[in-house]
Amino acid sequence: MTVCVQTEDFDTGREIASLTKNNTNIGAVVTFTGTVRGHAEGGAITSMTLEHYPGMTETELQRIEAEAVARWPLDATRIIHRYGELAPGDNIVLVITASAHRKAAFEAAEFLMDYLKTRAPFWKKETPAELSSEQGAGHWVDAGDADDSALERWKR
Amino acid sequence: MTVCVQTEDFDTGREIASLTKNNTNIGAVVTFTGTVRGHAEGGAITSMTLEHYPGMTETELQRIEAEAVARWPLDATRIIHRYGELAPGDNIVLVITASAHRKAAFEAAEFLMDYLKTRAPFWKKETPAELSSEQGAGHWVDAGDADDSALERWKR
Amino acid sequence: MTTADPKPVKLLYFAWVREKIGKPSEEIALPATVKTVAETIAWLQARGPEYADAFSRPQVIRTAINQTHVKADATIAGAREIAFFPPVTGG
Amino acid sequence: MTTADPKPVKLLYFAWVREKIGKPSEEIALPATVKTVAETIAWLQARGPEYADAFSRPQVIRTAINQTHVKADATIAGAREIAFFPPVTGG
Repeated sequence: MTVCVQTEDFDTGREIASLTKNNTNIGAVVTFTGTVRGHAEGGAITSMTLEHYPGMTETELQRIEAEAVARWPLDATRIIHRYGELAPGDNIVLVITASAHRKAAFEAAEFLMDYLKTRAPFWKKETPAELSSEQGAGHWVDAGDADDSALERWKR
Repeated sequence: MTVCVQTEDFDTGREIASLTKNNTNIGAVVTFTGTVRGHAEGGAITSMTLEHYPGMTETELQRIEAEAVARWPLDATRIIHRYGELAPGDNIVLVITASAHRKAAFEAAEFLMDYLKTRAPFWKKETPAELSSEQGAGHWVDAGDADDSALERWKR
Repeated sequence: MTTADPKPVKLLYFAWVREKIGKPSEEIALPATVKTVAETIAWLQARGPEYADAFSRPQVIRTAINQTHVKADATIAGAREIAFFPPVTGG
Repeated sequence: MTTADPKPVKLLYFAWVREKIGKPSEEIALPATVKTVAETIAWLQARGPEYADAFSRPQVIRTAINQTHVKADATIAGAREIAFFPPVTGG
């Protein structure tokens, strides 16, 4: 049960291995990896910069993780979220859930992603190809309405 | 879009990397890894042997994959299923789905697993610890009713 | 027009069906009166005690014809390969 | 009993709120009449054109007090740190 907020990349295979090692109660591991897409609504982008709220980010990720652990029988969870300037194809976020059974692992991973999208204090700025030479240029990505409605199904 | 039926282990990190390489349309990658649990209903087990139907297995996995590709906007998918004798903690199955958006990747991965459980011709025999010295000993794992009911939600 | 000689079909058995029958596969020429999966199972049940044991609960036996899942009322016309097995447990 | 001097609180700004205001954070002593998040935003709007710009659409501004998400009607009593930002886009 660990969360990391970092600029460094992560290795999904290694994270799975370290999470599941020596735990033969685990029968199902689900991972979600979010990556930087090469195209935004306005066309090609050359980079995406993630800003976050140091301190609150870690606290909020731990809250989200604790909520998942309280709801599903999980043997292990892992959240890694990167910040700083990233290029298309780069990893942004990794969520791993491990459980005895697949339903819990799938649901908890989706829950974590839905909450992370709407609760973790990150903001994304995309730099379109034509503005790539200009320092600080770009536009902030709007939060999706779809993200808020995705939360509805977890209400109880 | 490839399926593999093999005795060899797989490396989830490497499979993700080869699947997503040079495709910056991908924004979401979901993996499911199924592993051998150390305990069954009757107690500790020392091994699990997977039997399958060579030829039909590959055909059926390709059908399941094609169905997922027809239903969701997927950029890439991968199914690897092992057979033969496996030990607790060993990998059994890997499913990877990659899409522009997380909802498609999650749904398709769950769909693939639900179908794989009920359509792919595999059978599992568990060897309990107390029978481990006896050749061919053990008991066949019953198909779960839960697996059939999991399919219901994909009906349309 | 005379009835053609029945063509041999390959039967495959998996998991405990295979164990009870004692072999993984065999070639059999089914009589022309056997036309469906259910009739094939009934015919096999009468073949000997090991078959009677393997097929004692036909409702739990699953069948594939030419490597495609079929139901008990499916015709076996055109079958080159018929497989009998317990419910699958992939994943 | 006299009214105590207002204690300074740390204000933080993120994303385009930060860009419009031109700084990531500042210490401000809010007047005692400012009691809620909404009142803090209204008070900041009057602080200068850059604040008026940043808070021109208060309905899209999200707020955290002491690193916890709060609503616009939340009290700021006990706040050491108040952060203002656009809707988050994690993941």
